[in-house]
Amino acid sequence: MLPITLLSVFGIAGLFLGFKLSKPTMSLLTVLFIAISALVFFVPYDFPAELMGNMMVFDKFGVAFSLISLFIALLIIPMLGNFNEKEFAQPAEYYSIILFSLVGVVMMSTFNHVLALFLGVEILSISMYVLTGSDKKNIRSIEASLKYLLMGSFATGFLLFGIALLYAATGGFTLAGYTAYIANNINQVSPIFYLGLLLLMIGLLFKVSVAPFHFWAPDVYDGAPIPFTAFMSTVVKMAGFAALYKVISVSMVGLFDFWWTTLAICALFSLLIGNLVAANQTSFKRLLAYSGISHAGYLLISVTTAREGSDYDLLFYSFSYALASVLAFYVLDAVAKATGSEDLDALKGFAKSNKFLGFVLTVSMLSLAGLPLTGGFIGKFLIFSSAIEVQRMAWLVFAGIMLSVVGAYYYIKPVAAAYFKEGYTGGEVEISSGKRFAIAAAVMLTVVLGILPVVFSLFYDAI
Amino acid sequence: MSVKILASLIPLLPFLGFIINGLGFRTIGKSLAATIGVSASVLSFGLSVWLFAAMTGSGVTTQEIHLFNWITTENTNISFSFLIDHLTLLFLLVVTGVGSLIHLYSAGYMHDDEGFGKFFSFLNLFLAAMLLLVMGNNFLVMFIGWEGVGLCSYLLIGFWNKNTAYNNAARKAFVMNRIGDLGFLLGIFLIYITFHSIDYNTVFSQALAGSPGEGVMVAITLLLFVGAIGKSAQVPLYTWLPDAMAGPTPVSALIHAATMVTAGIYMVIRANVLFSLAPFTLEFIGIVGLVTALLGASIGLLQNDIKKVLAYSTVSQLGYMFLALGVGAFTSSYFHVMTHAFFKALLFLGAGSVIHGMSGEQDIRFMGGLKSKMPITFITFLIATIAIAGIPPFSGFFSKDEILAQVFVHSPVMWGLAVVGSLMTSFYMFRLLFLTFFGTFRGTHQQAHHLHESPLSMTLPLLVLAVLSAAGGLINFPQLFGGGQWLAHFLAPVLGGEAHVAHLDHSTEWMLMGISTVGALASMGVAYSLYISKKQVPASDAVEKGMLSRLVYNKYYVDEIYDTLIVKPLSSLGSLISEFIDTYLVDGIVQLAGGLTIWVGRQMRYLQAGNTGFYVFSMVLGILIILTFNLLF
Amino acid sequence: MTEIPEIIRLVPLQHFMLLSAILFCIGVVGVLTRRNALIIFMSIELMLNAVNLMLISVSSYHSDSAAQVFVFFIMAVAAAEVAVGLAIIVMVYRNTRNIDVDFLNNLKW
Amino acid sequence: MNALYLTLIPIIGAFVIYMAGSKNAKYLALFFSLAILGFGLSTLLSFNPEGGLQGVWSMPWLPKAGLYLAFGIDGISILPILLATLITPFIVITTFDKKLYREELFYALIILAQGLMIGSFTALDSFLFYFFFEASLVPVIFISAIWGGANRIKATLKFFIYTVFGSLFMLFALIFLYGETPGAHSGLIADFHKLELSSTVQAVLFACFFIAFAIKTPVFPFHTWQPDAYTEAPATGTMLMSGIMLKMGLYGFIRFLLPITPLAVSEYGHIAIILAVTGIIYGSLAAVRQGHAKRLLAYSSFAHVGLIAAGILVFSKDGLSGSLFHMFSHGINVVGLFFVVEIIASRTGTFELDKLGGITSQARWLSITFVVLMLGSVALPLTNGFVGEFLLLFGLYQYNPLIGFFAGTTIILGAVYMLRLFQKTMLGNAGSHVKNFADLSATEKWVLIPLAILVVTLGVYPEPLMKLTEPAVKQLIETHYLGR
Amino acid sequence: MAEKLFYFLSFLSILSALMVVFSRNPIHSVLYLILTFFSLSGHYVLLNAQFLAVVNIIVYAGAIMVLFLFVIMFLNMKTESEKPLSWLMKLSGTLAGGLLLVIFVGVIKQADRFVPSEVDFNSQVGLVENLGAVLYRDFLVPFELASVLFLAAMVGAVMLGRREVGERNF
Repeated sequence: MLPITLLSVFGIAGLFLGFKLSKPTMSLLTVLFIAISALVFFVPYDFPAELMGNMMVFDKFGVAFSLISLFIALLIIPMLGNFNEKEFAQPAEYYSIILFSLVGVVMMSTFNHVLALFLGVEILSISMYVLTGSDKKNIRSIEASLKYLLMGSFATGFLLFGIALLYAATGGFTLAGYTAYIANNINQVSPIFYLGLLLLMIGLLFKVSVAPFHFWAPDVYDGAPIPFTAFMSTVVKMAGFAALYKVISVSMVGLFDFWWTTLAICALFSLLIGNLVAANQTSFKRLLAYSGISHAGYLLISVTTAREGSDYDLLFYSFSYALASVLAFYVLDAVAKATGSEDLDALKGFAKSNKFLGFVLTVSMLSLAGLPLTGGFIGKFLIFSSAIEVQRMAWLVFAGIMLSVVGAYYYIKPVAAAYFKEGYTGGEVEISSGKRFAIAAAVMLTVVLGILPVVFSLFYDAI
Repeated sequence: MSVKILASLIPLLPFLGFIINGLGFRTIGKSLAATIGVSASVLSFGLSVWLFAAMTGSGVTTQEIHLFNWITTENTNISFSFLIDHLTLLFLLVVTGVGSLIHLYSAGYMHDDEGFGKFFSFLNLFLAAMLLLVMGNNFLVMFIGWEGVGLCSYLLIGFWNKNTAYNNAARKAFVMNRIGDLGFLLGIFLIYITFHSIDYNTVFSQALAGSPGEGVMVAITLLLFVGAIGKSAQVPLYTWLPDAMAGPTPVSALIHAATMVTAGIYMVIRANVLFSLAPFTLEFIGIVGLVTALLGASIGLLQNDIKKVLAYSTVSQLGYMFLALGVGAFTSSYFHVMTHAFFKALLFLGAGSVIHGMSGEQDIRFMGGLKSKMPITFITFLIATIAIAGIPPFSGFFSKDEILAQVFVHSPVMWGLAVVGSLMTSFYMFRLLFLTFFGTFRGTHQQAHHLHESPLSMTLPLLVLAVLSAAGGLINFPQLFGGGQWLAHFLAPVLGGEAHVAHLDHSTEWMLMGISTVGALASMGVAYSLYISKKQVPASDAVEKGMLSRLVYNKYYVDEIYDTLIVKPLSSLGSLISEFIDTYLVDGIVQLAGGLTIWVGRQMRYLQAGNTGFYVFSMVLGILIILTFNLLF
Repeated sequence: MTEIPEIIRLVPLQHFMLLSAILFCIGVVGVLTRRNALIIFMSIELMLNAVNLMLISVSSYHSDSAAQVFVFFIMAVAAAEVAVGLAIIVMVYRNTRNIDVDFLNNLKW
Repeated sequence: MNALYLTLIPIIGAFVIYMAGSKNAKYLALFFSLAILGFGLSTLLSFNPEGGLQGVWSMPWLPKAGLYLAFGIDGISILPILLATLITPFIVITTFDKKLYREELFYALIILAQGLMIGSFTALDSFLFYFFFEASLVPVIFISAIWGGANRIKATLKFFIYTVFGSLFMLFALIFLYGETPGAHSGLIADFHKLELSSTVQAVLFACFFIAFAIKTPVFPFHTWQPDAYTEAPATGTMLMSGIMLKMGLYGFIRFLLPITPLAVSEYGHIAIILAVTGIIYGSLAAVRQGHAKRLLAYSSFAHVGLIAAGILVFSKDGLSGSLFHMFSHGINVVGLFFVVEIIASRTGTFELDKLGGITSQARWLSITFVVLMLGSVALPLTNGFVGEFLLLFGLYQYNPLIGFFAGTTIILGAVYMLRLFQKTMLGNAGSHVKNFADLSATEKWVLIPLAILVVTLGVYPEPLMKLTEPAVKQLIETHYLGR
Repeated sequence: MAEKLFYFLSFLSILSALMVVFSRNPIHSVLYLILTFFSLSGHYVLLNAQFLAVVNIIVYAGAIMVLFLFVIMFLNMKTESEKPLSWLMKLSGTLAGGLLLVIFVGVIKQADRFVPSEVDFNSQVGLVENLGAVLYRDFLVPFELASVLFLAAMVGAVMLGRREVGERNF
């Protein structure tokens, strides 16, 4: 609870400080704010339960998810540097909105009462609508914002209708209530409950851009300014999965037989669409967007598995995916700045004049492709090795593994362009020290997660 | 020094010669290279003689020398060991003896060649490999030598490697040999599987003790014989041998007449126990041998290249040897191997001497009247011709006659055919002799001017070989003439399988001898009348020939048939694979799979048309499907 | 404690739920068949109101106040969403002079 | 510990080389490769063939999941490890005469590739194996795609995608097996070996493993990446791929396929063997008419490894011993031959056989070494090639004489295409591109002469190497072979 | 009586909701939507949720819809501004919505009829007093956090809605 409070306060404070402070200072300050809020998780202080009203539970899962989300957000903050240079940019607002949206993230990761979920989703979504459209002179950004808004609120409608139906069936809003209802009526679950569950699930699937509810994602990711795309495809997605996992895999696990096929098929479709369409992209940014859909598919496999330890798998995978994505977006940001293009062709020969970023790109792509030496591989391993325990999901595991080959194909394309081809038009890209720090941290972590994944379980055990 | 070391030195010395000359090529002077090469072979000849003397003196018939384990796995153990017995000793003597002479000859013959040192090194390597072949105590060591001599044959045929035709000939020889080698290798596998060993002693004693069944024996021996077919140039794998004449003449003499090509015979004699247990194979060998003998001889009738004639003659003579093997006359076969080694080496060296004198000319149509210019060559060549024609009292008569006698016992029909072959032999050899040495010189003026007798290093071996060719028959002098058949007795311990050879009564034997001798003389007469009396010279290639003679002149078109039936189809298959099947079919499927995946992705991509209405509609559609699916089913 | 209101006794809860479902679906149809961003947005508001109706009716039948507070939050959120949404629509209009969603398809494939 | 050092030192070395800059890169690379070779030799000296698994080092990797960072050496892996340590110094030296773009990266990648490849041989945990199996692709890909020929990117990508595609099958199989292990699960290969799986499951796993390793090796019809990749890669990349990398596939057959799915091997092994043998003939025939020297060698390598794969799948002592030995000798021969071809191409500027010829009279040392390597490749007795091929063919012949015969045609066809290669490049009249051909330089001699000596030495006296593998092969067969 | 009122209000709300969707003129849509809200407020009153009925009027009909109206008038939207959709899309859209409704109806009809028991029924839950107590006790945290939402929305709306240099007002 304390981190949420702090984030809100810092957000407000940021708005005011924005009048006085320069852009780099704001950036640094925001990093500091987020870091403090994250550290506060470790302060052994609990709000009185009666004040909490059972809205949120700061359990291991929620705290871990919140922490890594905050950490990823921390890594993304320096990326705003380029965007902040636009003449209409309002850095203080961006930072504050990000801080506010992080409140939503923490709420989604730790909710117990679906109202907290709903509020969290909305805080996050509304912030994202705004941030997506923040490149105000760019028609693509605006279009993305509108599409996101319309489809997002449409999905929210389904989410709410689901919640309402669940309420009609169970008379409550808490996850514990749902679990209890299932336990008490295991043989005569009301059809209304089923319907509500499905609609709630659909609402959340939309938020995490799982096929067939993924249509918004490529366009929105494509249109949004790069740092916010990075934010959306990592932090927002992670929060969505945390919520989905809590709702479906934890509280509804008694109805596993009911929902697993749906999720499995959605996962399959995400993998298919994400991978196959990404393979046809010429724009690096859009490629990353589709790759996000395919990773949603992998994460959904973990959600569907719903076994003991799946939470850890989910966490690990999201973290490694987010790290790699952030790196990819950093590279994209640099290339876009240098060449003015977000296409794959803009990357041609990029690594020759930008050795560091070339290396970063390689690490990131390898991790996203799930090749060894990187966290992406361990993440995939964890997910698949859990999923294989559920015998009937073997086909999904097989499909997931096999579709990685398509992933390998399109992830290697940027690397191949950067290293093996000629024709880079931009010069050497200046990387500010903040960015350098963030990138270095993410690279290190990606590699460390790949080679010594023990580190992550140490972190997890420490919470 | 122990026998082990000395025996090992026999192949090792030439091998060292090979290393020294091979690595020092172009840095070692010619005389030194010759010294090294010749002395290596002479030394190993000396050692062989010593070994021969030591073993016959002490009465030891066999001696095994274990050197080291070569290939060992959990259930296979193949050692690198030597077996010295009487058969080996005889081959050692022939190989090193003839080999030394030819080394000596080469020192003169190759003197002006820039690859002099290389030549000696290869020659030494050949000697080493050939010695390994005959010294091994198991089939695989024989196989080492077997392939080793094949390699040397390749290297030496293509010795003048700027000439593409020579290179092709070399390649052809190696590849054809390899076809046989595969059979040999498979035979070795089958032997191993049957007897769990490939040591001669173990295999033979087991085969004698309890035969594993005739079928298996036939299979083993047929496979081994395939190896022999390749190495010893029998039908159908004989075509490489005439082409092999591309190599320098000493090579033809040593490898393609005296030693390497007889390796097949050595192998059959060595494995006589196995072959005797497979009568079918023996019959088959006999037929193959007979066919080869006739085919080779008939082609030889009309060839004009001095070396080609000799080459076909070799093919034909090898056929006789196999014929002998086929009727179970292993001693006779070996006897012929030995005499053939003498007189055929002599013929080749003589031919080499002629070619040397003629500055490289090999076509007998452009020779003639050389007997006065090259007397030593002429006389030795004459001796060899008489020997090969089977006219008494030279060695060829005895060895060939023994074979014919044994064949007669086996089957008079085969004998009849064999005699026909022998008549042809006599004819083409005398044709060769007459065209080359008699009459008037038909070459260019320049050649005539240059014509000379060869140097001593070349004529000395000729003389030695002439003596051997003349007197070689003594070694197995038939009982008929009061001889003791020393060779037969000497080889008896080795030939476990020859027990059944029948003996003819003397009158039949006399008759057979008479027929073949008279026939040979008659053929000589025909040749004399044609080429001396009528002074005919074979027509030039441009002249139209009768169908039969054209067929024979073009070697029955066997090369062309092989080319169209085997080489061309395989090589077009190769082109087809590498240019079409691999890129378009096999890889096509791969590319198609990849392409299809991408294509599907591209189609899916069109769903993402940027149309919010459609997006929302798809979402609702998705919801509908999920709801229907979950709530109805 | 107190008397059950007439409507709760007479009208089955299902009818309220049906009404709510009907309104919700009308909202969905509106989203699906209209291309004016504002009207789509209004349809979405309609859907939210359907949810509100559902929650309130169930809440009243169960005499549980939590859902009504929930509705309160939904209204608040809806208001916030509308504020942002209208800002975005205005921004779109400023840049394109059009708020037809089909008109906007720069982002595709 | 040795196993760990062997894996780790090159990886560290690669970083050192990269950091040290391009000036001393080649010498540092040579230093490291020699150091590893020394280390490999000392490992060899201390290796006890009867001692089973040795030099073990392990620590938990993913403790909860039962994965270990476990390294060790046994009789199966000792030869591939030795090969990797032995070949790399030569590969490094081959480039000494050249001026390369970004040398520090180049040499770092070579040494890194070596480390990762050794890692795949020393890994005792299946996922660690997979890890190295995939990771070793990365440096090789980079070497090929940065320093390669004109079509390098396309060929390299194809290679990459194809291999990854294959190894994903393996990943599936490994994950499945992992799920089958009792209790808290374990990824150790040894634990996989203990599993008793039903025949259907084995069949599926067999298919997965076979595809994975067949692509890596490659076995017909999964080979089509190979000619392109070998041709387009720089010589160094080709050597790494053909010399060491493809051994990972063969090693995988022995390590995974045979012991884990013995039932399926006895049931479906013949299909795989027939494919492999088809590949021998197919590859040989394709090589026979090949006009591009490197492509010819690529097909030849494909044919040879087909034989090795077939020999492995026979699952007999002869086949396995032979395959392990032949893996070793194939590595030596193929590296040597590719280097020879590279030398010729770098001096004449072409790989086209029709434009070459007549080199032998100008380059004696090249001729000698080329002949020796060629003889090793055509498996002439007393060269290293023969020992392996003999055992492999023997194993195949015992399996089925007809298959043995078809596999045996490699003896004939091998001679056909290798002699053609030799003749077209070295013999005859000087080709259009052959002018003033310089004989081997000192550094080139340092590569080719030792390799040639190895070819002969191993052929004459293979026993020490055979002894290394014998107990392990015996143990493998006795524990897992089920007859057919 | 209450029953009839319910059905009347239901009819009214459905009709006006349909009109929202089918009106060509956006202003009509807005007005019909307001009508829908009013009828829904009527339902709320019937259900004893007077507080929410009032809030609904104030927030929705009063604030939100007026905002809509303003925007429409600012943008000066004409009826024709919307390109008519193809009948196919319209049909399929309607069909999809109809199918969705069928599923909902099917599910809801299957549900057991709920009859509140006389014993623990509380008609006072919808009153402001009661709600206030719940809101500030159980829902305190979300209540406070809703302010974050508002703040974010406000900042965002201002940020996006602000006219940049060189941009037109509307």
